[in-house]
Amino acid sequence: MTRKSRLHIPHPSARPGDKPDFSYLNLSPAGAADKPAIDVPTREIEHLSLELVRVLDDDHHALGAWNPNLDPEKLQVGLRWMLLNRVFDERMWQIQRQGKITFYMQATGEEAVSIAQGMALRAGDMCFPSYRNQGLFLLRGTKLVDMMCQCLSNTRDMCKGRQLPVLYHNKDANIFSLSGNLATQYPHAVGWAMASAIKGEDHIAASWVGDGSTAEADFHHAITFAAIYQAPVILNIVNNQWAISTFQGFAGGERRPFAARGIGLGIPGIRVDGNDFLAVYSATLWAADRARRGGGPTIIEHVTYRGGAHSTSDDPTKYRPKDEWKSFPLGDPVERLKQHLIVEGHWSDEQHEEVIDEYRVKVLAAWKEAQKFGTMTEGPFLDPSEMFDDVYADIPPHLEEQRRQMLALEE
Amino acid sequence: MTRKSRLHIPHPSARPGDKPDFSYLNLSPAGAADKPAIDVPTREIEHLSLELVRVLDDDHHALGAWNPNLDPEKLQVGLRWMLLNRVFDERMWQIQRQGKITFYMQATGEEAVSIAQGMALRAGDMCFPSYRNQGLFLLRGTKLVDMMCQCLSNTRDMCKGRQLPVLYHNKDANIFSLSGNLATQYPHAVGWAMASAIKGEDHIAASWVGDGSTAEADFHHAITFAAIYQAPVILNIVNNQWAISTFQGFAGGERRPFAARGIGLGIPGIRVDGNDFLAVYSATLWAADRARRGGGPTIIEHVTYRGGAHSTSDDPTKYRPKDEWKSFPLGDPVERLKQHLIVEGHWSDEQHEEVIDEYRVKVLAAWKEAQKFGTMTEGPFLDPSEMFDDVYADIPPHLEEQRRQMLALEE
Amino acid sequence: MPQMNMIEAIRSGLDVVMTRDSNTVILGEDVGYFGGVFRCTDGLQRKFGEHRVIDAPIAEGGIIGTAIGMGVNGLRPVAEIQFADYIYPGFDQVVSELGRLRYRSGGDFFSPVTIRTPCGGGIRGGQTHSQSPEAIFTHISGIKTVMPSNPYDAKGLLISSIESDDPVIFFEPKRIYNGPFDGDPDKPAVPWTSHPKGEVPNGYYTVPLGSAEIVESGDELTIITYGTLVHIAQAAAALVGVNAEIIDVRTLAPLDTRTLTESVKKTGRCLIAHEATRYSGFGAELTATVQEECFYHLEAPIERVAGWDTPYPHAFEWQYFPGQKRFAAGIRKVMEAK
Amino acid sequence: MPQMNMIEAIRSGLDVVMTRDSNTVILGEDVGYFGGVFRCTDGLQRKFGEHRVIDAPIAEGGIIGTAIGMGVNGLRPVAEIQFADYIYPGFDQVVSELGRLRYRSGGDFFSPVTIRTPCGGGIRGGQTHSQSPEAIFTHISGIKTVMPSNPYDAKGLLISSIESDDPVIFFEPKRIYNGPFDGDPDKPAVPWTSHPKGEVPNGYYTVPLGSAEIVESGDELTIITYGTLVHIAQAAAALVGVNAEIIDVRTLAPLDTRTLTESVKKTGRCLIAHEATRYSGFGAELTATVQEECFYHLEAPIERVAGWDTPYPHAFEWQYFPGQKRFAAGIRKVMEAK
Ligand SMILES: Cc1ncc(C[n+]2csc(CCOP(=O)(O)OP(=O)(O)O)c2C)c(N)n1
Ligand SMILES: Cc1ncc(C[n+]2csc(CCOP(=O)(O)OP(=O)(O)O)c2C)c(N)n1
Ligand SMILES: [Mg+2]
Ligand SMILES: [Mg+2]
Repeated sequence: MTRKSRLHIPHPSARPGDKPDFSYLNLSPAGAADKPAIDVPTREIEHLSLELVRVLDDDHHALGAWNPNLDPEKLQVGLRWMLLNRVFDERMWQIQRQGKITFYMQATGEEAVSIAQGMALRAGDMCFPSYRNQGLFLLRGTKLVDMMCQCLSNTRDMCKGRQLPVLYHNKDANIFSLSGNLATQYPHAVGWAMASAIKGEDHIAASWVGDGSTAEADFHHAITFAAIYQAPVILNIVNNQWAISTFQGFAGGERRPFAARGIGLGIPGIRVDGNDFLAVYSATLWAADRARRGGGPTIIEHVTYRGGAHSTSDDPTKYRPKDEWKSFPLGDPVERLKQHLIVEGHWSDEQHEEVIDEYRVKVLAAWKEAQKFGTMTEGPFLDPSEMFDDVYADIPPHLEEQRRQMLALEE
Repeated sequence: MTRKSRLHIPHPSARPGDKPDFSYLNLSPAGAADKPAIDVPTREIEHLSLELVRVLDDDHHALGAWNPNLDPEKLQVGLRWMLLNRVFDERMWQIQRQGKITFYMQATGEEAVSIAQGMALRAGDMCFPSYRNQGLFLLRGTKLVDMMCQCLSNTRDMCKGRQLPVLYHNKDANIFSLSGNLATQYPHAVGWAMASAIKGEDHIAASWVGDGSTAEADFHHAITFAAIYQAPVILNIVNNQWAISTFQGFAGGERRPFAARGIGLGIPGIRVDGNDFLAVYSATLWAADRARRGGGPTIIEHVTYRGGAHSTSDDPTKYRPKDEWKSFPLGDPVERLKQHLIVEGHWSDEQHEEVIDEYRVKVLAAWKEAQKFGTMTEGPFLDPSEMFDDVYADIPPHLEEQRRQMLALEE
Repeated sequence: MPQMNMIEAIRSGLDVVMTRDSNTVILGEDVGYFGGVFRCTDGLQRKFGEHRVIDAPIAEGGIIGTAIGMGVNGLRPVAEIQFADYIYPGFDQVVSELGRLRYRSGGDFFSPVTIRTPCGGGIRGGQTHSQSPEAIFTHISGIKTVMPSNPYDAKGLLISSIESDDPVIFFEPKRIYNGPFDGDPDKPAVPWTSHPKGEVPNGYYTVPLGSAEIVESGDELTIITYGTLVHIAQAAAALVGVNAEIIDVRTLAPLDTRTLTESVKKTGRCLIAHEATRYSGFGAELTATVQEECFYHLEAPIERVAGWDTPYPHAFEWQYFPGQKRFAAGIRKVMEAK
Repeated sequence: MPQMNMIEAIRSGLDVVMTRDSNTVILGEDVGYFGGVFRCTDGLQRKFGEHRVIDAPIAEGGIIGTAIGMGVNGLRPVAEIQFADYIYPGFDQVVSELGRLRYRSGGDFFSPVTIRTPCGGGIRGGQTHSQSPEAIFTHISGIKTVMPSNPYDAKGLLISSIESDDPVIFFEPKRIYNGPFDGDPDKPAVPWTSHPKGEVPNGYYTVPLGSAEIVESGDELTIITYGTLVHIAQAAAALVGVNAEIIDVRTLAPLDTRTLTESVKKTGRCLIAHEATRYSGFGAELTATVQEECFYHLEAPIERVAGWDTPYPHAFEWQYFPGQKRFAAGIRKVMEAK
């Protein structure tokens, strides 16, 4: 084509073979962002969408107004959950690679989002997760073996064999059913929160989408309804810099942080260091308090990095530098909380390794246990006639008939 | 229900029987807003989305940096087009009331948007209008009789009888085909502009939606794509305060102006006095220049008021004060340009009345002419077998067959 | 017995459920203060408050998406989509979420949303205010699709739909909101007061989902249809002078197959009709089902009478609409076959 | 003759058109730098530049909406929707805009968008990576719906689709991207190299839209199907040992009715099959059409073999999929009838 195109095409700062370059990230130093009262008018706190709320500094000390001043015990609990999340992901990844489950997705590098937020929310608050929130499921008491059984689509699978691995749910723990369709859960969270408000309850809802998913229509529906009805909801955008092969610039992240997406509707946004457990916890608590007291929705952008491949179907070396994560200026959330605890004298490398070992054993034991309920190749198997259940509350005649036909064939 | 709802329900400032109250509008005085250069970074011009660009002051003088300093002749041309728009609408409304067309929609009170913007754009720029942009069609040379024939669905109807009245198009004049579905044209405009950029041309696109329509998904798609690819497009939001029965607060207008909807994506927004011909013209020229020089998209919010009913199917006295328009602080765009020209010594009440009379005659003559091409009750009639044309480029066999069947029945 | 038109019957149904179950909420464009562009929710906001009858922004996807979330939180949302032609922006939420939630969560979650929406032509609404997209929804497992043809059924089916724990798409043929319609737009409008199904109890009653109704018994021909065309069928059968059994499908999915097939087995001839575009319309499924079950009883090919495979044109509304003439031609064709 | 799998054939088709017509542009999620999650556009951005092979944000509605605008401005956009399961957020733009534009503007405007999207199951994708929503699109007037079953047709039909001034929804059955598939997932994968339709010319050629193909001639039974199931049909017919005429529909709308009906008139028996959910699936339209045209030639009810009326379950993929066994049972039923 001879004509000269003027179309702007976003370019990531580095492609395979290039030196990683995160200079595009606008970083504030730890402790720099002010912490407004929850009832300050939105206009006065817009700047929080452009700065970066950080608590942990480069020397692993906690500072500033956003320091939630958590007990060391609580921080240790948080670290442990993050470690479990990571160990679980590692094992499940291997298991997929061995062909024992069909698919898997890790949260590696993003564990603080689920764990710190989960700890800051109350048990009655309803979560509408994305597929990288397995930490939330763990934290809220979903058994390892139950998550594994879901991934195995076996006889103990909570989804009765109907969903791709990782598309969990946990009704008792107030975690919604994961969809394979991106961002659809966002308006659900807003609707749930509206219902909570209608009923005069003080439960709030929280939902998560990735940077790439913000381009979907449901993102717009959610923020619009949340703003109009001042729904008590926290709308999280986990900006891990990448969708699949496209970087966050292809979701409109080149000019403004995602945290700013709601300011045109009067929704405050907080841009937070997503790898800083303390900052994430603190921002969540602030937004939750605000929502609970009738202050309406908050958008939280978590600046983080997708440490692993998009999924087991993906090979990231095709589109980004192999070692990009190592250069990510906000580091690794597990490592940062560990160092903070060590610096404060509440943790040690030995303890850390011990916990990892303990979790490896625990996860392996769970895997052994899970397989008892069936694998892809070995029984017990789910009864295929269950395929016709739960399409409707009661089975209609045509599905009864189809079930009959299927069973006749199976014989 | 005994439980106490905390859901925020937006309330308009006045309902039928109440005194109109526009104190919610945040008005800047004429001349107050600064006019940045077109290449100033978006962040530095965000405030334009919160202020109000006005040129005409209460004494009908033009002032400030946004004054486009148009020749009086050009202003007279603009006034004439606005008058034609209004006279046309008045007549067509009556015609619908007489049962001679099935439906009609007026632009009463919003004429400056189409006329001033149409004059500020170039002929090669492509327009993706809403149903209140009949002024654009007139200005770009669509004959009155052609517009009337569309409303009559008669033998000269550009839509061949297929569309509801007012859903015009004019390919030669670079005006896209109107859809009955709200906001769908917004991404079309962005795609068209992207194509223009790909081809290296300097034509830009412009589109219009109402305040209510900004809640639709396509609004989000359009601003997202426009921001990412820096498409040369002007995205207008005509905030006439009302959708059908719901005021602009039900589209999220309570906390922030619609002009601010893009700032989270780095799209500058200009909030303009939509009833100030000079301000609208000037803002449009600014945005068009910016787009043409590679500066990307601009959102323009036109603050105006829907002077009439939503459509001929609507009765606004059911949901808003009867005389609300009279209290609208930004007045009537026709009256304001008229007074400006009079104050400047380039117009008179007599001239004004003369033009109106002239247009009434002209519109009536066009109506007489249009009816020759058929009315709802009298021929000539369109050939119903044309119903099967243009579904596809060529008629496929099954539609040939259906056409045959239909003709057999008609006999 | 009170006389109601279809709008009043729908409003009465909403009123009854809202009164019985304080978890029932209504949301949609212009449904609140104004009472809906077709007045179906008129007066309900005044009665139940603006936190239960909620005006919504113009975002059909958002309306359905948030309604799902409300349903998950224990409410029973009734969403109105102003015209069926405008349901498509919410289509993903219907297919991927509303229809799938119970299944994918192994029965743990569900959301009992009812979506009401006026459909069909005959009001000179042009191609964006006249569509009948029901066939599309019948292909989506996990949702139920309903279309009443008269006030009595409208109220009874609507109450069943709202009370159902399954999601329901409830199509309201707007041409017959105010009165039954025999297909002749030039005749003076007939009110529901003159029709037995215009008698509607004030209180609670239901018409069960999944059951068709034999509107007229006959033995020469079975006419299977629904919505506005039930009335055209009656007029056309009278015109031709055929003793037709006319069946109103009422619930399109899941289908009351037995009522349909028993009739066709009896009459040996079948005509299937709807206003929607013919190609891949719901008539295709009805035809396929009937021929599968009744093949050996059929004396003639099953005939379909439907809208043409074009958009609904403003000027040619009555050429597009499958009126008495086209219907009668279809009847003659089936009757004359072999 | 070069050997290509379906991915390579599609890529070759895109390459050929991009080379011949500089107005052709590609856009979609991950289609550019990366070359598509199924690699169909691999290398094309390097060859044609990032202004013609454009990575898009994750917004199917935006992709289709902007593609329409590009088409109006003289480009010929080929949009990729990553999985057919994700086309629904763009459904409104397809129905209300893409399918209506030419009609509503009296022929003055049109937008020649082609939407490519992988469909179907058999890759253990669960209920959100396995759907076959083609029936829905066949009900929308103004668009054409295509589904190839082999590399040769895929390239030829794709070129025709892109060159067509009508909008086309082009479904790619992903299970047969890499090789034909007889329905047995436990057998080693068969590559396209072993199949005559894996021979694909490098250059330009077309397979016309609107024409079905007789894949195997026979006189005992007509099997009408498309996509992956063409191959299952062949295997099942061989298994049962019936001399079946197997027809690959290829273009679902508009339909090549004559090829279908002539065959059924010849054989007197007909089985119709697709992977999609049965109820209101495209098989319903095929059944209705065939019975209308061939009623007097039919010796047995037309039988439908299809996916069950449930979502596509991850664990029961092969019980859901209409494989050889179910297909063979269908064939036996038709053959044994009467
Ligand atoms: C509606 C829809 N479109 C496309 C996809 C395919 N897809 C799955 S994940 C993904 C990338 C999402 O990126 P992001 O939102 O940033 O989340 P992350 O994976 O980084 O957590 C895509 C395109 C999908 N699942 N749903
Ligand atoms: C997708 C869609 N939903 C609903 C409607 C019905 N409708 C037509 S105009 C209108 C109000 C639009 O308000 P606004 O966008 O403010 O435009 P205005 O009429 O004030 O110019 C509504 C709800 C529609 N035409 N399309
Ligand atoms: Mg991401
Ligand atoms: Mg408005």
